[in-house]
Amino acid sequence: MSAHQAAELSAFRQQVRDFIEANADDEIREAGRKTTSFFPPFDQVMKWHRILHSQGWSAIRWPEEYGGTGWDVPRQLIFEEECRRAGVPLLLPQSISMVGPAIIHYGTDGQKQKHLPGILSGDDFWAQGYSEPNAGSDLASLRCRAERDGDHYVINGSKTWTTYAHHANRMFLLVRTGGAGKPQQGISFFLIEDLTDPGIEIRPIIGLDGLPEQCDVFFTNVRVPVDCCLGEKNDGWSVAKYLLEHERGGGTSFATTFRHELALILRLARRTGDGFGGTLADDGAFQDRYMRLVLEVDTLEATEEQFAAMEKGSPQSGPMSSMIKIISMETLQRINEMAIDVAGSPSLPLQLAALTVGSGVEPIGDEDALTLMPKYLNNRAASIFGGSNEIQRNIIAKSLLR
Amino acid sequence: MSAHQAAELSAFRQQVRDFIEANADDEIREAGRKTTSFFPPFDQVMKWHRILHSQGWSAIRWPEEYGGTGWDVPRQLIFEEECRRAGVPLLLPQSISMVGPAIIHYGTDGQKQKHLPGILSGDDFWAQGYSEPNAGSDLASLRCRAERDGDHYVINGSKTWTTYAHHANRMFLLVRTGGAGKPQQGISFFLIEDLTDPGIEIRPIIGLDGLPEQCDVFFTNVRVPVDCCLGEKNDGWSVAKYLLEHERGGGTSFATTFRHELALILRLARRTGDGFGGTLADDGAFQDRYMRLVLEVDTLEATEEQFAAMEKGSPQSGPMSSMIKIISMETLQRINEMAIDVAGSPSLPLQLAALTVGSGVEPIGDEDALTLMPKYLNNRAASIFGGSNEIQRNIIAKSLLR
Amino acid sequence: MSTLNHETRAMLDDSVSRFVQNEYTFDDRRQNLARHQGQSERVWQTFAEMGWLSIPFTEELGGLGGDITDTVGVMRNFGHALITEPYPAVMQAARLLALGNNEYLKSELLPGVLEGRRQLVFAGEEVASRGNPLAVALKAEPDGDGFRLSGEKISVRHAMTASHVVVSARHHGSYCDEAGLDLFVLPLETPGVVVTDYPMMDGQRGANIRFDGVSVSPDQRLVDAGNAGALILRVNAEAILMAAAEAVGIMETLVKKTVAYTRTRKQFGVALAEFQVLQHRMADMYIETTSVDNLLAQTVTRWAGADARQQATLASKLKARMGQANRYVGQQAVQLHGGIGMTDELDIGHYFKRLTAIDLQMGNSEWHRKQLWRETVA
Amino acid sequence: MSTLNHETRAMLDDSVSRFVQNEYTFDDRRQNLARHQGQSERVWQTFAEMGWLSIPFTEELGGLGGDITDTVGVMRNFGHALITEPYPAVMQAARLLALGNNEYLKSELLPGVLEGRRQLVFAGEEVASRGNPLAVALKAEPDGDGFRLSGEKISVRHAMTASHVVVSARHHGSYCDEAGLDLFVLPLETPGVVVTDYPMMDGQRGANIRFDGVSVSPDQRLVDAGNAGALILRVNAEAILMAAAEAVGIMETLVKKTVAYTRTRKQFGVALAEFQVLQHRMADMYIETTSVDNLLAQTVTRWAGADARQQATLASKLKARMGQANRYVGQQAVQLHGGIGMTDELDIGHYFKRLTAIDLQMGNSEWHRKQLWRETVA
Repeated sequence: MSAHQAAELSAFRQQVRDFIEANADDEIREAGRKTTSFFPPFDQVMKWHRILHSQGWSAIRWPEEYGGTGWDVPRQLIFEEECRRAGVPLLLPQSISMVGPAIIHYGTDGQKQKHLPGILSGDDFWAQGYSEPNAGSDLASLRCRAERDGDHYVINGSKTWTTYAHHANRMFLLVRTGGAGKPQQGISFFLIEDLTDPGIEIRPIIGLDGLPEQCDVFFTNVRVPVDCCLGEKNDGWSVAKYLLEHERGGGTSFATTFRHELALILRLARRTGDGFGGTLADDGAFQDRYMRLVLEVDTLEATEEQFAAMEKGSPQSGPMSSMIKIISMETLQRINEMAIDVAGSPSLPLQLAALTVGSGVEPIGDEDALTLMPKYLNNRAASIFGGSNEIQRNIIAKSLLR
Repeated sequence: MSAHQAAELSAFRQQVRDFIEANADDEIREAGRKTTSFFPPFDQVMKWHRILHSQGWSAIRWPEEYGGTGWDVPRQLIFEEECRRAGVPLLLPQSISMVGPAIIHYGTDGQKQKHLPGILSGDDFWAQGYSEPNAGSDLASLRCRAERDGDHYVINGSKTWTTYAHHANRMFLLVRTGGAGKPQQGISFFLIEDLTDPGIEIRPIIGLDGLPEQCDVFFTNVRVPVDCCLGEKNDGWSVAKYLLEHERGGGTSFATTFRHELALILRLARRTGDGFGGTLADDGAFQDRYMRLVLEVDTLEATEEQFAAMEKGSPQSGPMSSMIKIISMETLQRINEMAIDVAGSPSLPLQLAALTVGSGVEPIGDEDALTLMPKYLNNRAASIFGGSNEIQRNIIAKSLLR
Repeated sequence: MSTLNHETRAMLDDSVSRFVQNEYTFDDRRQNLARHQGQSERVWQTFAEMGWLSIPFTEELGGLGGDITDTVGVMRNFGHALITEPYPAVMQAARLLALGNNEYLKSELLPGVLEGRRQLVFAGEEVASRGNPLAVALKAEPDGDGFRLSGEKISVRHAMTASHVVVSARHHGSYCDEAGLDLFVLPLETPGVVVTDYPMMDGQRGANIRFDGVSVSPDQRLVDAGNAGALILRVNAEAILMAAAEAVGIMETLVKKTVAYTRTRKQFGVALAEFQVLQHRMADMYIETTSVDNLLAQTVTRWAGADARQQATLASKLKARMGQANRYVGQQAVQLHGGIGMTDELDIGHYFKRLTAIDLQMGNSEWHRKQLWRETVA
Repeated sequence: MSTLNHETRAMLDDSVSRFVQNEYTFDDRRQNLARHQGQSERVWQTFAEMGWLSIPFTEELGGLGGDITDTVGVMRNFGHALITEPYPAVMQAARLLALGNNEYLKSELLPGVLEGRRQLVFAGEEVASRGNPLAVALKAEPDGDGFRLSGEKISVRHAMTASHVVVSARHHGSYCDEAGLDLFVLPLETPGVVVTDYPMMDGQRGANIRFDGVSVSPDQRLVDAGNAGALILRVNAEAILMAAAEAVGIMETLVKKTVAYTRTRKQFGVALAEFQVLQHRMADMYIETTSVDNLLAQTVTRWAGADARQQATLASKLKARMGQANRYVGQQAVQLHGGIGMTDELDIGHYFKRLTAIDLQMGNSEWHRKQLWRETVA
């Protein structure tokens, strides 16, 4: 890197830092601190989304022509590092990182015009409808169906594990539109504009942490126009696959996020007693476990770098994408597990009120420890959702044995 | 336990200790120290076998009527503890712990009279012929065959992983004597009296440690009398299963043996530099890893105790027997792995001469470290032989799902 | 040492087993937690009537004459049903009282406990103690004839339903010394006792209790001045033993439920139980569960002959080993259930959370391994 | 920093790749070890002729102008074929010479090394050093104009075939200090140098070298008195980088061979590769291998901009992480091959043993994690 480039990046970093400093209010920062899963508190993260949009920064990985920043990879990383440093919430991925890029890639002009502005601005929030009660990691066995009826499809069936559907006004989903052939054929990718349709019922699911984050969504004779289909009819599988790879490769750098979790553990360990009059951080067993996790995050970072530079769709990119899913989610789970071990029994109180942004309720015990138990519990899902880690290992084995 | 019983056991312990002290010569003790797998150096362990026999102690788990000691379980354990303490080699299991009990249980009077005296005295040593080149953990697919020819069977085929066959004069093996039915039917359990038959070829296999311990054994038209069959013809599977459970339940307490390996690690760590001017044993990471293994050995001991008290053939005893195989062998492997980590690069020299009993060759480096690398390498087999740990987990799963 | 005969013990275990199977459904439990702070009056009365509250107390004190190992069967069964009643908490505090030498307090308080009319709890843990019951910073400073207690205890389960709290305090000596510890019993409404009550992540109620210069008299002390260390160690070991039995019960249930679920749930057209990877995972869940169960059985047989230090070591081994098992079995039970295992609706997540809580209280695996190194090796 | 262009590097890697595929079978290797102490004269000459011995030296010294990262492709390929020639050992010693400031010794010794006529080795490790290159107890005591060396080095690979040894010694300062270290070059036949040669468990030759009051002169010193610490650190980091590349090559081969074996070998009537448990095991072997490969790639890109301390940290990360991978991949390759993987006859066991040796030299995972804690966190 030339001195000139370095100076430019450094100026860019300062610009980002200044912007966050000036625009992220206490409520937004509090939401960042009180994020206990992949999904920050809804109202505050959307508020931050709209603020970033006002600066033109809501879609850091989109091309400029679609309203993205057009930043190169170093700038994207700097932006995320500064966001992590300041503790602001990361934008919800469903709209900006998932359906948005899919619409850019597969959408008709009409679909782009209709949907992209609301995604960019944060006026719309999209829910993702993939899983069904009897099709977890096995998307090919989807049963939610759409029947053609004139200029419309009529949808019947249900979706589950639909994050924040109770906050969403739009939804993308996979539905069965064809019958014959392989099970993953005959699936289409639909864009639903209005979730207030009376045929749609949304029921939040209470999670292990005691809060609703996922939802069941039921469709009863819901009529949608035929042009709601993204990509070719019966070829929704391709759209879903594109989106999955985009999400994993082009998404947030997990390593950056995880380093902040590790820093929190270290901070806590330095002021936590070891029950013998010393502190935890001085114990060789703690240090060894901690360094193991640091090394896993280093490995993840290196893997994310390699993957970013890799041609997608190459023979290596498939298994590497599954590998990222496995190592990132297992590393996260191990970090979360170490965190509760460091926090110890003070992490046992269930503090829903203190976790609510703006509640003003003081946490019981160390504030740094407040989110650790909900994270440990919620992130057990990290090896289940998005294609379980068992499925990912099947995929890798298949590619090795091919 | 009453004071009287305790005093008796204590006297017994002293008697054992005195006997070992008086009778185990330097060569035998050296063989104990230079044991690098489940099988001590042959000549010395058989010498010790004969010495124990002279005292009537070669078969501590056999009934008295067959020449065993008739000891109760506490006495068996005391005897083994004292043997471990004195560092004498444990007797080879093939004769005393495997074929011997099988003959006692299934043998005809003629078979008992013919075989048991030589097993007890150590004049005979038996090799075990189960595995074949294309049937590792899958005994049901055995192909070594015996065809009836008048009063004889004619054996053709081969066996592999036959420990110490090059030292053995007798051999027990599984051969296919029937054709139809399930694959594990039609197998018989043969007792071969004479391995010098010209149709038998024994080829030692060099192992990872550079030494021969296992052998291939080839049979070409080997004639054996029909009464060499132990148990019913075509029912060798039952004999093998009986023997397996006997071996695991009634055999040596692994926990006792493993504690000595752990003690060796600790001793070594206390005098090994940590590369920063301290010693390894003072490092919390070492301590944590060490205690994990101590706890695994404690668990193994508790499990061995439960299994000993359990009725064999009950619904619990099958999976518990597989569990003992898994946890004992994986614990051993983890102990061996920790041992080379503690020894570090000084464990790298290949010291075949120093490992040879009676060679008088001084080891390079710490004498306690001499056997650690061969043990690490050899005991990788512990999760492969005797029904791989994968097979054992299949067995447990099958019983859970039944 | 227990004077219960084999038949009595078998009968007790059998009665608990029938109770949890027939009278305590998962819905009962949910109602219990939602409406009664996890304690149904009816259920607690049943405990008293069945004699379960009397097990580890001498006949002289109105008990059945058993010892703490006789509660193992009860706790295992409670684990099966994920009972939320404060049985182990109340037993722990009552054992402190029973094994102390303050006869007046015994006669005053114990009968009510055994009859189910009264609950006591023990406040031992502190924010920096991490499972070491001797790591007591709460001070007992001389004040006239008596003492003033200052400091804070955390994770006191079921404090809000108890009448009295037993609290450990440092009379003299340095942090972590066995010598110099006292135990006091005081009504929870004593002035200066500030209880912060909260729900815990496993559904039960917990509290932090601050003592703001609370006056106590020597009559409220359970053992002679500064000599409570051995008693604290011993009853802490007993609490760990009870927790281990509960954990084994929970793990047994998780193995059973996971096996059952994978047989019915299909993916890619086949039952989950057909996948070898999941089969091995369940085999390992069985191995972990059975490991702790076997260690528990061994511990029980060795308990009677052991002194307080030895019991503490036995308990540390159990706690250290079971922590690993709890984590593995709990996590894999959720993993094999998939998304549904992540919900509040299904029982699996509740078993998982309870195991997690058991892990973190009274010292996690790492702490107990360190403790074992210090006690048995260093 | 390397001045090699992309094409030259690609050409070099390609030439090594063709060599190991076409001219170095596993049988060649076996013969090589049995008859030539692991070094065939012909093979070593090929290394020289192909320019591989010249890669990380400036053109001024007769080299190709690359740096150590340019040997990564060579080492990876050497890992594929399990080459036993002393390439990394000789490069390490020669790099010490080349980066020192003793111009006379450079001109005297380096040309022979680059031309394959001469080998040097580095004696750095000691019985208590465990991977810390600064943990030097071997003493250099002033003696007239020069010094007397006393102490012992261990695990010096290929000492018997080298003409000279580079040895690290403590001139002043305390054990583990970076300041106060010297490097001396001396012929192995110098009086008082006692070499105990032995085969190692990976088939290569190693030696312990005792220095019994060996006289050396200041002319034999590579850098100014007491200032060799940074150079030792740097070249130690380079040796770890080379070892990591070899390890990745070995692991890639083990993954490939294990996949191939499980496709052909049948048990219970089906290919081993059909068992999901073994499939996942191979997926994990791939993940571990690729993890180290990715970390290696990242390390290579960060190498040029880093100073000696930073390179040491990069190397420690690599060594710590690869130790875990080496163990897992090596052990599982043997496990999935079953009994045949335990034999001297099959190549699998030899790959496994070489990985084991790489782990234990230059500090194992645990040591490097501790080192990283001290350097980057504490």
